[in-house]
Amino acid sequence: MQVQLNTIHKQFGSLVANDEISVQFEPGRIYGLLGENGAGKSTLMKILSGYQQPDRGEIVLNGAAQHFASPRQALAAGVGMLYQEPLDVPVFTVLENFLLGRAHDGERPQQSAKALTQLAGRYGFQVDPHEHTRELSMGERQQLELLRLLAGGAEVLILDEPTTGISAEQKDLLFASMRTLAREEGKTLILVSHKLDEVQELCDYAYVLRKGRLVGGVQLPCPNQELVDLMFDELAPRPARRQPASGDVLLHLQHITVRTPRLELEPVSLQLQAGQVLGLAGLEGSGQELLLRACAGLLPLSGGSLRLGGQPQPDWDYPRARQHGVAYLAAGRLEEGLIAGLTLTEHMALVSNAHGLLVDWPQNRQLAAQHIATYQVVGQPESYIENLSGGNQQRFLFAMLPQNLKLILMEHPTRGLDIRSTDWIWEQLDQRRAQGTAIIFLSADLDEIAARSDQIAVFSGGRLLRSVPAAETTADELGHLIGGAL
Amino acid sequence: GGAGPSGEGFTFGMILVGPQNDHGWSQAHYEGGQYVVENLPGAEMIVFDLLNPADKPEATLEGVVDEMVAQGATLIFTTSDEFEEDTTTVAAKYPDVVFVNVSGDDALTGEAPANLSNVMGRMEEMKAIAGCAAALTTQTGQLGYVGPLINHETLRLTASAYLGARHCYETYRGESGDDLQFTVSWIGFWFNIPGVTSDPTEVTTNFLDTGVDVVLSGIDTTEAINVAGQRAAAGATVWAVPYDYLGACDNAPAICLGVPFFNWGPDYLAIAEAVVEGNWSQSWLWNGPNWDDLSDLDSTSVGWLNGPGLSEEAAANLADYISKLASGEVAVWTGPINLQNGTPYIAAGAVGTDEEIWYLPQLLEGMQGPSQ
Amino acid sequence: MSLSKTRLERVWPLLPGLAALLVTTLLLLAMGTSPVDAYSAMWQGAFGTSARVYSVLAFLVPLLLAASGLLLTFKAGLWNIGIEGQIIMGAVAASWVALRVQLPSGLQIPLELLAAMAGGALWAALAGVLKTRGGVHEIFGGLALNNLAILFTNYLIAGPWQPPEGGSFRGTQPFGAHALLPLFENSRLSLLSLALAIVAFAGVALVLTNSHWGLRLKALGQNARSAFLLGVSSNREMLLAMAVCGALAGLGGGVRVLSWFDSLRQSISGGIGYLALMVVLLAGFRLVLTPLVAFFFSAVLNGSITLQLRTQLHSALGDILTGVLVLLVLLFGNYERVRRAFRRRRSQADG
Amino acid sequence: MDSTQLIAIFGSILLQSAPLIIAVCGETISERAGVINLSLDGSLLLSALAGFAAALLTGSLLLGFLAAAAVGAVFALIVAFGSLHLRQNQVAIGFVLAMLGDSLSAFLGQNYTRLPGPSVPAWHIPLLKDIPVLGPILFRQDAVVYFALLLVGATWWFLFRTRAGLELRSAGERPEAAFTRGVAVRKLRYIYAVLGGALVGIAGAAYSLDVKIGWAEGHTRGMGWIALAIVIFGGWSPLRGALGAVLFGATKALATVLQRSFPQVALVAFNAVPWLLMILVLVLVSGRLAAPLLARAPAALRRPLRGLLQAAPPAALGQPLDDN
Ligand SMILES: Nc1ncnc2c1ncn2[C@@H]1O[C@H](COP(=O)(O)OP(=O)(O)OP(=O)(O)O)[C@@H](O)[C@H]1O
Ligand SMILES: Nc1ncnc2c1ncn2[C@@H]1O[C@H](COP(=O)(O)OP(=O)(O)OP(=O)(O)O)[C@@H](O)[C@H]1O
Ligand SMILES: [Mg+2]
Ligand SMILES: [Mg+2]
Repeated sequence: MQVQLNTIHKQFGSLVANDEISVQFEPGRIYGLLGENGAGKSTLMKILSGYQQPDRGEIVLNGAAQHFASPRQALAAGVGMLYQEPLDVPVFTVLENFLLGRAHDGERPQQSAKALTQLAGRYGFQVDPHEHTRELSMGERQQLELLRLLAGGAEVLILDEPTTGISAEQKDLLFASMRTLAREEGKTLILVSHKLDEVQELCDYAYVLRKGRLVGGVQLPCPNQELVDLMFDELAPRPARRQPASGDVLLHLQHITVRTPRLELEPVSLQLQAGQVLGLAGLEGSGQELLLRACAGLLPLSGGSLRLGGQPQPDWDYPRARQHGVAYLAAGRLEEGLIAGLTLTEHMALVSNAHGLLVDWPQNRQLAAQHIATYQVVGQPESYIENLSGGNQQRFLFAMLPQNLKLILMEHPTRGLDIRSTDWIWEQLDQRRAQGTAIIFLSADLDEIAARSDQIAVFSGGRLLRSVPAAETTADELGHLIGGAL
Repeated sequence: GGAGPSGEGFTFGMILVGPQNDHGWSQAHYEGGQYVVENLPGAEMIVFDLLNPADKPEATLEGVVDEMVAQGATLIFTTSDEFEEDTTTVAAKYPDVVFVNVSGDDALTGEAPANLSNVMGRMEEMKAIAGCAAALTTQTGQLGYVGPLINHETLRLTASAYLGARHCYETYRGESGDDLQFTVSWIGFWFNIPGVTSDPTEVTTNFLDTGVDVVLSGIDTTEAINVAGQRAAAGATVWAVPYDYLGACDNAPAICLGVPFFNWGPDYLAIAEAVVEGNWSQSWLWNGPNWDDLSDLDSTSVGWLNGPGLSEEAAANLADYISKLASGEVAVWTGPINLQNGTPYIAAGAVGTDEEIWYLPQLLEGMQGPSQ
Repeated sequence: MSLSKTRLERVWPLLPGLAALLVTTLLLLAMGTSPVDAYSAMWQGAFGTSARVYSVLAFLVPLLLAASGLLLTFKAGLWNIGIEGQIIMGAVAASWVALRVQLPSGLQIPLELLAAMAGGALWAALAGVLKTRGGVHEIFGGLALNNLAILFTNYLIAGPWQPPEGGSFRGTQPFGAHALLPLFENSRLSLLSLALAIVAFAGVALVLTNSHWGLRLKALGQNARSAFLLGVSSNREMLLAMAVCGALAGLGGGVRVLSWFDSLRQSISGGIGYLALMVVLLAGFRLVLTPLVAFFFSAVLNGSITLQLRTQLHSALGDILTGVLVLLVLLFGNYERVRRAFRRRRSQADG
Repeated sequence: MDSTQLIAIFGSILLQSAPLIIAVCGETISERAGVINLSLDGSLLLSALAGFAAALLTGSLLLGFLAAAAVGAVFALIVAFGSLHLRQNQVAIGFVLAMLGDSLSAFLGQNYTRLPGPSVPAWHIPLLKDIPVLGPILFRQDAVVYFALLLVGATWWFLFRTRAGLELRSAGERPEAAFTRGVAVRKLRYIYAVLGGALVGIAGAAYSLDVKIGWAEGHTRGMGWIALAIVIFGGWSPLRGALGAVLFGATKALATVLQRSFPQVALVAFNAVPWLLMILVLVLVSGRLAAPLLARAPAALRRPLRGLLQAAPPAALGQPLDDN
């Protein structure tokens, strides 16, 4: 199906997210959509898929102008979108998720289940209709969504950053099916991604957005630098990574186990030196989160022992961890870390000095202003934190970290951030590392793990599969490991 | 009293603890007040109901009286023992206004200022009649009594009902009084307060589920007769005796054996007339029924009205019992009477004194249910 | 969007008040009562004489104390419905001292007030612990504790604390004069308690605007998880907020038994706690508005006594007026949201 | 106590639980769709009054129930409108409505206090009523009880076995997902909140026309809050919720029996039972206690125990819709 977007315009308040964008997508081809954070990629795709309505402009499918009031209408017209975080209902079974919103004409659930398994088989996916969706891996949930869209008659498929958090096998499977869909079934595919390599590998053509405008289209493959030049005004060269400092043993885990209702972490033993970076790789829900949270004192150890700086820590909990110079940064910034409804100054006051009775507002305001300057945050001391962009929120989170930390624990430190912000954050971390701060982080981005860690621990099914020096492995190899292959 | 004085320009206040239409205690007072209005042409009544901290935390007796006096009231009825102390206080504040507190005893003990009287109806014998009617009717020999809270008044009224029941069970049915089961369940207050008291609907239901076929109500409201009426409509053979409001039988006439009631009108009218005529003087009234006609609303202070549910035979026996009570041939509180714990209370052949009856410390031997 | 407010926008906050007035006026007309008479009776009842004004102020004291406490718990994101029980337990604790301790007034009264605060704080902490340790939402824990507090009072006044002449269920015997708060001009108003309420409110205002603790509560209320990760000990702060709120409510309960009444009565609070919740909701959690709204509520309720006496209308009318007002303000008080809601309605196909 | 008495007691427990069961089903439906209707206590009171007054005035029980349902529906509609259109806090609106329903019922009900009025007639089902034990308990009741029992089954079936139920639950679990699949989330939330409210209204009339016939100020006060707690205890399932309602009724009946058997125990102790029970049960089903308990339970017991103890509320319960 041929898709034409004509002078699409969308504004949020005074912010122009899409500025008169006109693009065209041809059937049988795979398109990349690129741009830095906030460039307007998702907005454009949400408009195409009926999730949002444009202020101006039109959508033309196979020559016919369309108006979508809802995603349902878009799908009926043949446009389906796969969101980064699969938009399914976790407590439902696979079949229920498949049924929800599916036109049925009196089809019985058993028949639907059969249709689902058949369709899955066509693309090499395996699904159990009666499993609970929350038990599935991110990749499997994505497959399910894809099947649902196909069953709904999608001719145009949009995938918004689909490869975060899935294993190499699943990624290969996904790309293979995308190629089948385009080449053999003549569908139109659009891939939104920050990963240039993936776009190069898969796509035929790339559109690049910057600050709400379409700044160009490029036939692929092409040199990466060409894309980067289009995406950013200018990009500082990636700083060289400093050598790992070999310090004393900071953190020593001996046979620690963690038990949650959903998953048990089998005994893990690890050592981490001051200044060292440990990357945790694994599919979502493989146990690496449990390890990280246990280190932060957010989950109780159900066995084993934890030593920090040689000291055994029998009653390890989060307040204690903070006292010992351990910081924890969760993935969801506004859910776990920042507080919507509080200004930057209030955040400063909250973390700066909890001892005195009364708050010294002028002083905290000044402190906030200082941090804003140092960390290049776009915002004012009086800004409410939720009004900052994601990248700036992340910067401010870093700004609030105390000095002289022993250990920083992070979940997805750069998830959703563009290359520029990502580089900036790792630069900050590098400086901390040079001062002897050790880092443990987990990420769904295996390139990031391979590139930034000194040591990598790979998890699968609640087990520490392997711990390897980063120099001895590659992202590709990790991708296969996290799928469970030894 | 058409021949009585004129009430032109006379205003009196009526302060009620519950709603004026509760089909119980408060409504009986309210209607007593209306009786005054009807019989004292031109008299005006100002009513304030639901004066209790739960319903009106912002209201106080004093504030209400202030306003009533400001509106010209020269006589004020405070119709609950809850108001006893506050009435004494405001009576001192307004010496020119006459206060009548219902069921208090300050006028008797001398704590009251000169402008304060007490009134109460002598309900004990009426309760005995109620008990008698129940005993004459029961087929299972099991009576259930839905009691309010435990105090001297409720203990003696409940015990009176039991004594009447036992007497009639033996005298007219020829059964042994020991075979009569009389169970008391206290709900915790004069009426149902959801979440705080036991629910009288559930208490009654439970009675009827466990073999009781006549329920007597000791509370201000009509749940017992409602439930019994519902059961009867569904085919069960059960009866009820409500309490303290004349019209209570209306809720389920077919199974109502009768109702012991307060009739405040005549007493209130007498007081109002005395105030209007300027010859009122302090008194402590504990008025009994008009034994000649227990349901003559112009004369009796307390009374008994047969209900449609009472069989002819039972009615005849009950009439006999009433006439014997009236003549003094039979006294409700005739010994031997033992307390629930077995302690002898009134010796064989003796008749309980007013004081013994008034200050009954616990239920009686033969009655089941808590005394404390 | 223009910066200058439209005329509609400027008068908007007054509209719910007018609408509530309209609703009650219609009710009055339906009952066949002249609204003018009714409202003037209410005004007279609240402000007609100095005695009335004292009564309004006396009733205001526990209401303002409770509302001040609620500002703290609401800030921490807690629905402290248990405030009613906290008032009651404050009254119980004060009564305990009043009945069992014999000291000169200068010591007795402070001891009673402290006990009242402790009683309320304890009961609130119980709801807090049920939440933090037991996972019971404070609405349900609080509600259950309210009823338990009422039952406990009933047990005391019908049982161990019954007056010597026997339990009438009305209350305990009156406390000695030395145990009661000194009253102002024969009213039920204790100036000391009024001063305490004002100080309490000012303290709460200071805490909320300028203290670290207030900031922590705000953080907790906005996002407990983030606050915890930023080092706010959520359980401890929650408990503390509950306890302080309970202490203020308990103090209100103490004032009830030591000045409004002179003994512990059943239903000693009679819904003042729920009323305080309404006050804070109507004030929209705003500091400045809270005492004003509390005063307004107290005036309306006191006025409705006279309303009932003059017109023989049910005094629930006052509750209805306040209830409708709070509801309308909650629903329509925010001009922006209303405007957006109705605009969205027009533009959106999806129901 | 002999067996016929026991059977009679069980029958009464079922009757007395019927309004709670109906209200719990209504609220479960509403909350499953994502709307907390906290107004239950006031809504039950006002609908109890409306049901009684309408039946008394018209002489028609059916009209009584309809009037009550309308009152409950209007309350729910206000909650829904306030939260879905005006994006205000559901809990706050519900709380104010709970208070308002109480005072409105007191005001409007003045002239109906304790009047004798119509009540739902008993209706024994032929044949079934003669089944030993079960017959008298289940089938010698009246239309309200049968309605409650059928409602439990129907609600469960609707929620978990139909596509409409699937859409309902999706609106309460993940409205964004539902929206992308064409579920009209806002409309569904309106519909089911109002439907749930109407059922609550019917529960109110079930009190005033059957279980506690008549009207008096504060007639059903407290039952709304109990119903809300039972919805939690029921883990947002009508079956478990109904079980909770019956257990609650049974405990109260037990307290009534025990009060008579143990006269020396203070009366308040028995009246405290429902509230203590409420706390206990909520502690038991809360994650804080249930999770560690489950973790320690033997593996074989874990699944059934989890079914009984654990209850996650619908994930989007009480949250406003995020419509761009
Ligand atoms: N619902 C909304 N309300 C207000 N602003 C919005 C909304 N959605 C997006 N924006 C803003 O519009 C701009 C474009 O956002 P969009 O999500 O399209 O960017 P993007 O290119 O997908 O970025 P990313 O790479 O971070 O996903 C951003 O500045 C964003 O903050
Ligand atoms: N917002 C939250 N999110 C997740 N977990 C929390 C949160 N708040 C508290 N907890 C958990 O509850 C436990 C106790 O929290 P917190 O430290 O606030 O309580 P505390 O009063 O300090 O407790 P204690 O006195 O027992 O140390 C912690 O172990 C923490 O994991
Ligand atoms: Mg995006
Ligand atoms: Mg009131």
